[in-house]
Amino acid sequence: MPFDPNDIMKDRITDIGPPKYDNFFPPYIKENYGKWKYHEILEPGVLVHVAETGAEVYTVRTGAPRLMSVDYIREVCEIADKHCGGYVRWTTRNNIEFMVDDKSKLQPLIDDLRSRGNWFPMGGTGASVTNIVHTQGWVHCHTPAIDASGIVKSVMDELFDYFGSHKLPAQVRISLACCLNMCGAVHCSDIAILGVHRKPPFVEHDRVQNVCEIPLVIAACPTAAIKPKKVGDRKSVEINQNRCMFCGNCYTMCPALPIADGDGDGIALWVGGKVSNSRTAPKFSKLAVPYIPNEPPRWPTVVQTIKKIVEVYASDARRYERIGEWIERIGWERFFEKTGLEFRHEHIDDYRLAMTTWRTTTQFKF
Amino acid sequence: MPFDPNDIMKDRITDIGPPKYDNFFPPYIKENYGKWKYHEILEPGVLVHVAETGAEVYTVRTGAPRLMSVDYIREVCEIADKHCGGYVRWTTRNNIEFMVDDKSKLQPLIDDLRSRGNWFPMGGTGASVTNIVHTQGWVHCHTPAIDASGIVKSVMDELFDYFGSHKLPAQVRISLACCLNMCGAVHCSDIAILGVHRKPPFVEHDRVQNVCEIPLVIAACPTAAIKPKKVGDRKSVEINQNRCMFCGNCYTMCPALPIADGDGDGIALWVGGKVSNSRTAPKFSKLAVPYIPNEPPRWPTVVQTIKKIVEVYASDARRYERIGEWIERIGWERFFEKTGLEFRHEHIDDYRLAMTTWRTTTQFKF
Amino acid sequence: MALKHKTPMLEELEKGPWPSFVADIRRMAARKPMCEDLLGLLELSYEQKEGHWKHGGIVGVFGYGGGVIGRYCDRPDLFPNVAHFHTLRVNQPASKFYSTEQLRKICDMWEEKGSGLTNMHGSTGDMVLLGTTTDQLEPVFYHLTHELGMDLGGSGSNLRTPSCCIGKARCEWSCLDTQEITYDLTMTYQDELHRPMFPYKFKFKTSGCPNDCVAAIARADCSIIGTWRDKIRIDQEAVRAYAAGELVPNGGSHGTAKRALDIQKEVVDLCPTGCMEWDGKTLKIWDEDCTRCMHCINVMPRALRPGQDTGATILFGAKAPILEGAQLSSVVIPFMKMEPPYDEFKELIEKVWDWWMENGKNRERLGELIQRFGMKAFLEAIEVQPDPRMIKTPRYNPYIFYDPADVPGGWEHDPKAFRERHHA
Amino acid sequence: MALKHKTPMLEELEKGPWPSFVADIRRMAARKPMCEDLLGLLELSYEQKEGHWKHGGIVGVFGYGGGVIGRYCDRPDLFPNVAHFHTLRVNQPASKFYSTEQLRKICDMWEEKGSGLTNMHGSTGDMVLLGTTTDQLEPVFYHLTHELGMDLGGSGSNLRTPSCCIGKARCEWSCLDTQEITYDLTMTYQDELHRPMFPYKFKFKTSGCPNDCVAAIARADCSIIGTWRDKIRIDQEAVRAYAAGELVPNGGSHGTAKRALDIQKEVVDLCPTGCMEWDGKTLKIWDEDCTRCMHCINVMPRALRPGQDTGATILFGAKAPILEGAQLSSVVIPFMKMEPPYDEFKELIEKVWDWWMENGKNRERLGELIQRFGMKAFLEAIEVQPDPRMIKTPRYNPYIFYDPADVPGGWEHDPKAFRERHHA
Ligand code: SRM
Ligand code: SRM
Ligand code: SRM
Ligand code: SRM
Ligand code: SF4
Ligand code: SF4
Ligand code: SF4
Ligand code: SF4
Ligand code: SF4
Ligand code: SF4
Ligand code: SF4
Ligand code: SF4
Repeated sequence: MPFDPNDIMKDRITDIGPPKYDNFFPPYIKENYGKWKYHEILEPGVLVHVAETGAEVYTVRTGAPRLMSVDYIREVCEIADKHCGGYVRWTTRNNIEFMVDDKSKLQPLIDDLRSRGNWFPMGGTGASVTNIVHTQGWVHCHTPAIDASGIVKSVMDELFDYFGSHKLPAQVRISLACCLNMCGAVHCSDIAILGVHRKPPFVEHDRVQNVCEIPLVIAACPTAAIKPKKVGDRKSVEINQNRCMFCGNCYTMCPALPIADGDGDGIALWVGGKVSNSRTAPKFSKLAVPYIPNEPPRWPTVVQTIKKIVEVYASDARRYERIGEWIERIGWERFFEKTGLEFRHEHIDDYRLAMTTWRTTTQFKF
Repeated sequence: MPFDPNDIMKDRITDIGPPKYDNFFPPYIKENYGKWKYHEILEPGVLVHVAETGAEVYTVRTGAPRLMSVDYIREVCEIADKHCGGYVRWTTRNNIEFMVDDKSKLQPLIDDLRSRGNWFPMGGTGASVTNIVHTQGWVHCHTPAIDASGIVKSVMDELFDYFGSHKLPAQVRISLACCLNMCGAVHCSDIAILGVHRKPPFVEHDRVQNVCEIPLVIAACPTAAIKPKKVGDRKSVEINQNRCMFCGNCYTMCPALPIADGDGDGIALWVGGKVSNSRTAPKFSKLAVPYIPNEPPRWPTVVQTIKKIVEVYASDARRYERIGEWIERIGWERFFEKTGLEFRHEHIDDYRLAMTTWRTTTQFKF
Repeated sequence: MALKHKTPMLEELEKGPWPSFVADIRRMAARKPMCEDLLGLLELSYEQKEGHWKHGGIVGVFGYGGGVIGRYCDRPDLFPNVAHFHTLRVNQPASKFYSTEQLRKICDMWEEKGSGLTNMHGSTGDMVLLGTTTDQLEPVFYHLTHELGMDLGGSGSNLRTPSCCIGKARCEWSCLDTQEITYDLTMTYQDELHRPMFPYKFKFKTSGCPNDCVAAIARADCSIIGTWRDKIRIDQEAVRAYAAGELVPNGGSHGTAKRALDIQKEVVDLCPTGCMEWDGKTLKIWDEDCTRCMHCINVMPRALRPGQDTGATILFGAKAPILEGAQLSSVVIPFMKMEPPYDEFKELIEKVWDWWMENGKNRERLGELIQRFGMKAFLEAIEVQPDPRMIKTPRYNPYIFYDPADVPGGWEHDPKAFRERHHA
Repeated sequence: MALKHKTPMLEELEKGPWPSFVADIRRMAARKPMCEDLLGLLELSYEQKEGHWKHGGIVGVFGYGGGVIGRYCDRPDLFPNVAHFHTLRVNQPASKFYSTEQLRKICDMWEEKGSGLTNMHGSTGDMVLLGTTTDQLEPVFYHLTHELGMDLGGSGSNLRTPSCCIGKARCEWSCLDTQEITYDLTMTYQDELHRPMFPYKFKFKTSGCPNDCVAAIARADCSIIGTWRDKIRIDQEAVRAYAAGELVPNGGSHGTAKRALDIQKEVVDLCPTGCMEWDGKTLKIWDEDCTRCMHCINVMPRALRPGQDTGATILFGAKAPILEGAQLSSVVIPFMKMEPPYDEFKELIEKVWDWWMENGKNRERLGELIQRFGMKAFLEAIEVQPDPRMIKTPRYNPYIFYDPADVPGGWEHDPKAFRERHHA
């Protein structure tokens, strides 16, 4: 029964949910489910997991652009068919994992991947820079202050060597979100790239009443900067620019409050967040650089600043120390000194919990 | 020229400030000012300081009730005249320090102090419980929920042995404030005793307009619980009891809003604060027991609860660990377990910075 | 192949060792005008440093309130093929294993009915089908449900697509059946997922252990994280083998060469609770002080393993910054056994939702409501007792909202008696 | 001696080893009816568990706006001798040394003109003369200024009596002339101290080193805390003597018996920055990493001493909870040399006051104003550059108030050009 555009209710199926996960488990995964005993990384991008049954699974992890065409996926399928019995998976950070159940199948798989130009770089395991979790940017969203995929590509090109090696003191997780909505959940990353606006929205008074629900717009502003205002005989709003911190939330609620501005928008960099509970508790990322302009197509300043941070960290931190743990040990005064980043007024918090971030001790380094 | 009540401006002297401090320095203090080299505690309550010049000063510290009569001070003077060349000082925690410049003068001084019943107990040095910083209570203030001096006396009687010994892992600084104004600055003490109200003020509508400035009263409320209200033809206020957290600030501004209530008022205990920058940064005291009723004249529950905390700490903490440092090491879950104190909803913060006090990690002890 | 639009800036992104999304899109552009116009539009954004997409408007499939993000270009005059460019979020199989058969079917369908571009995967976990026109939404949905056995994921004020780490499928540390939990919740709450009924979005994420490989604690209104209540399992032989340099520390994370592990320095001294002792022969763990941070296990995977009395720590409230600032999830249930059909967990969640739906303002995430009403109100509503494991520290402000039920006479004073005792 | 009022409860407080304020007051009560009534009133409070004092009203000495706390009893019918019971705050000599001559004069005066009861001292630092009648205020003040060379301290919305630790007078660690600073500020700002002109109270406290024996960081709007910029002075011989058990660790704080100090465990491992090394012979301190916490110096006072390039860290904003919750002071000037006449410091303080007076609401402490306006506004007003030493961590929320001066075109958009680029 093919789809009938004139009767969409015909044979309609709803609420079936996703396919059950184990439909797509390779047989050796199904058999050893819950029986894994230990793992080891054999080389960057290559893992072996050994089960209590003695079974082994070899995983090759490759970096992927995330924004990918069906052609790319078909190439993935081709590889998986050839080496992996027709199964493949994606990781939580958008890498691809090709698995084989026998050591003999590993090298052919690796050779095949390496033969395909730069489409399937191996890495992302252990103390590396793995794939950058990111968002839509100028490819799809309506609120971005920056592009996503282009910046990710530029940064990964520069840090490529750290993707396919274990040279860092610990994992470095980089994320990107193109606006303060933070779909990339950049708020807990070792390094976070965040798109920021720097001009309050302007108000298109002739449109507001038609395209927006004014009470929702007013409620959307975290700092209560928006008030209703009559302009002529139209209902509109007024923005107290002094209270605006450019979050764009009002624009999300109301297209008649455009906030994007090519010259004002750009990037803020954040450092020192983490998610795992290993050693230290999960942490938020903290502001490192308040603003870098958008520099398409290769965003050189952002790229070089991140590289600098990673390199200073690599040379200064102790093994196992995530960036945030390293900074907590050496102190923020030393972080700014060692990286050469400027400490500015923007670094000092002035939002709701600001007080908890001030230094209420005489302990600091000169 | 004696004082002339009919002409108070005659020969009036103002703004002379306090006597210059060194008017009252004993000669050996003046001579060795800034030249001290090291110190040592010879026994609880007895210190020697040695100067680069070789000079020595022996200090005997005695506990004092702080609320003291001129008779008491005269007895202090008598001792100081007899042994200390007519000088004496008070510490920042209301102990008294008798100093002599020669070892031979020390024992006679100590013997004299010991001969005077329980007026001049020696101690308060090193890893002891020193004097309790406190406030006015029912002796003088208008907002207290508790007495001050009587509770201090009851607690010090019970912990007396810790005053005159060095048996604790570190200093234990106890403070008391009789209301949330916290004149005793109890917010950073190892153990803090705090007077709390638990009923919202009642409003004497017939008095408010006469004795209070209504806008100031409204502004005084931290939770914006107070609104203006007309009662008959009088201006008054209305209190949203659900928003009241019993701080008494409105009563300070307006006597027509009495808050004291013999049955509702009582004591909250706090633990783990510190002021020094030694090892760890200064810390706030955290809630240990939300409420203990007033039990004059000897406040047995408060006294025993504090004793319990001190004893568990004494037996469990490592040397140098202040109470707060100990708790941070073992975890709050263990603190409540070991002390047997009940963990209740009041312990979970719900004021402005509440979010920063929640446990945002899977790290905890079962 | 020459494209309709000049894209000199984007071409710069075809260089370099990392796989290029531009090169990939360009190869599609040869046969898909949508991709061609997308590149042109993107080049314009690169020139102007501004995005060119408008708000979504309400598009979707019939009977569902989510799963589709509407998108219109603001320069249809220049790029008519992306005038409409809606996204479908397709609920991924838990932990993202696929058969190539399934993937190829999806590709074929999407090349035919959409742009042929995807995100593998979206940040929430969905397979994202990026860009199609309004008239294709129903056909895609029909195809998904009829041919592929797939369904849409969440968007809008509903349950969002749950996701999880790989868990027991390939990880030795998983204390939970992460996939099973994810699948069960997804199936049980299909209605919540497809028909917005909440004040705002709600996310579940499940990690098998405190390493939290799906970042649940940072990104889920309800974070389910595996843990154990008994002792870490120790193989003392293997510990000694690490010390002797016979095993690769940290499973090779810091280099795959063997080297003698300095157990004191790299394990014992980094244990956050200081609950380990190593005398050169035997590793002692005082498990009652262990906070199950995973560090020692991570460093010596062949010697140490999580305990066997496993379950989950349940935390609530994580979210991104809008409105009140970002939050991490907070511990609410220190430990819960997680076994199908997860009744205890579901009862809890339903109480959470009831409270949130009753009290939450429009666009107020659960975490923000807990902030606004206080943890006490939340715990009371979900009938959970306060526990010190819920807090980092007890309150340090004295602004306590005492319960009037605990106070003799409640909130009432006797003003007359008061004024008899105290003359004004 | 039998008193007018029965005080069975208070008598319980005459028992026990700690000096009894009740026994002390009772001996005065024999000759002072004020003390007798005070005991009676206090007994009534003990019975009713409520205080019996009313608000102060405006009492004071002519020309001063502070220094006196008015107090009236709410049962003058029962206790007429404490119907008025005002307190005078007398500015103590810095660090509270006295000659007995001076003390005796004060006692005689106060026995004659007041209750004969005192607090030695008040929490702010004043000598507190507790309880007299309104008609005695001027005579007491006259006597203080004419006979005793003393003056009133602060109360109300003015500068409060500055106070300090014993500092160089008897402490080897003091990096500041704490008394001199306190005295100089007190004298320079007599007008601010006596005539309320601020939005609320303002306190200075000065400690000679980070041990902070006057609790400045917790209790002063401006906390002046001694520190040093160069290296800790080490006497290696003495370090070894501690290790060998020849010297008493921590100056005897943990027992006065000699014992071998485990320098690794008790000093090096407790150093918060891990900047020390001990090889059993020599103690190495990497001073550039030292945060001058004092721990190692406290533990080995005969081996380690603060450096010699001394000065103060200046912090602002500490206060008790009313209104916004308690605050500790925050670092604003990491290091300032402190030498008479303290011009640099006074210039700073006057800028701080100007800003606070201009912007502070009634009863808004400096710390709260900094919270409300933001640290940036404060630093700009006092012309101090941001420094990472001011913060524990940089902001973690993205709600940045960018300065329009840094943005091309400031806050202005060109709406028309925008709509040419982006069709609505
Ligand atoms: C495949 C993946 C799970 C999945 O379901 O897809 C995964 C798999 C493993 N993780 Fe993970 N982690 C994965 C995302 C994460 C994340 C989530 C994230 O980054 O968004 C985290 C939290 C990161 C953070 O804290 O910000 C994460 C924190 C860890 C940790 C803790 C690291 C630490 O010290 O903080 C470990 C333990 C370790 O590596 O020593 C770990 C360890 C592991 C192990 C060794 C578990 C095992 O025994 O199999 C796996 C191989 C690790 C490796 O690649 O070196 N995994 N791991 C994810 C791979 C992402 C990728 O493609 O790069
Ligand atoms: C006399 C006094 C200063 C004054 O101007 O009056 C003083 C005097 C000394 N203090 Fe203090 N401190 C005095 C109040 C304080 C306070 C303030 C307070 O408690 O309100 C603190 C901050 C307490 C806190 O953190 O909550 C304080 C924290 C210290 C410390 C840090 C202790 C720690 O490890 O946290 C030391 C160092 C030590 O004892 O090892 C110290 C050390 C010292 C030394 C050894 C300094 C010296 O070399 O002379 C003095 C003798 C200590 C002793 O008694 O064992 N002093 N000391 C104060 C005596 C109060 C009393 O009568 O009990
Ligand atoms: C597609 C995706 C980004 C991506 O490229 O991966 C995405 C895209 C959008 N997100 Fe998101 N969010 C996506 C995952 C997230 C995540 C991460 C997660 O779920 O783990 C977060 C942070 C975690 C959280 O939920 O707090 C996230 C936090 C937001 C927020 C801020 C919510 C908040 O409470 O702070 C908004 C704003 C809103 O809801 O209005 C938002 C809103 C949006 C909207 C719908 C834009 C809007 O304002 O209406 C974006 C549509 C983009 C587009 O045109 O396709 N998105 N969003 C992710 C969903 C794909 C998927 O289903 O797998
Ligand atoms: C006498 C004294 C307590 C004592 O027994 O030692 C005291 C007594 C009073 N304080 Fe205090 N404060 C005293 C030191 C403090 C301190 C400690 C300090 O200065 O180091 C603090 C905490 C530090 C601070 O300033 O924040 C303190 C914080 C308060 C507050 C809360 C201020 C705030 O911003 O949170 C109030 C409420 C107010 O100002 O309305 C207050 C108000 C009061 C009043 C005037 C009551 C009132 O609401 O009008 C009390 C008069 C009591 C009386 O009848 O004598 N008192 N007050 C202390 C002054 C003696 C002296 O001059 O030496
Ligand atoms: S981060 Fe902002 S701009 Fe980027 S996809 Fe999410 S909502 Fe859109
Ligand atoms: S951008 Fe954010 S802060 Fe500015 S007006 Fe809009 S909602 Fe308010
Ligand atoms: S703490 Fe409260 S009750 Fe006690 S003296 Fe201070 S203001 Fe008065
Ligand atoms: S007691 Fe405090 S919280 Fe309650 S009404 Fe008065 S000022 Fe407000
Ligand atoms: S969260 Fe734990 S169980 Fe899940 S994949 Fe990561 S390490 Fe394994
Ligand atoms: S899991 Fe963490 S806390 Fe527990 S023993 Fe290992 S390192 Fe220590
Ligand atoms: S603060 Fe420092 S200088 Fe002052 S008395 Fe205490 S230890 Fe000595
Ligand atoms: S003063 Fe503190 S930080 Fe500096 S070396 Fe000594 S212990 Fe370490």
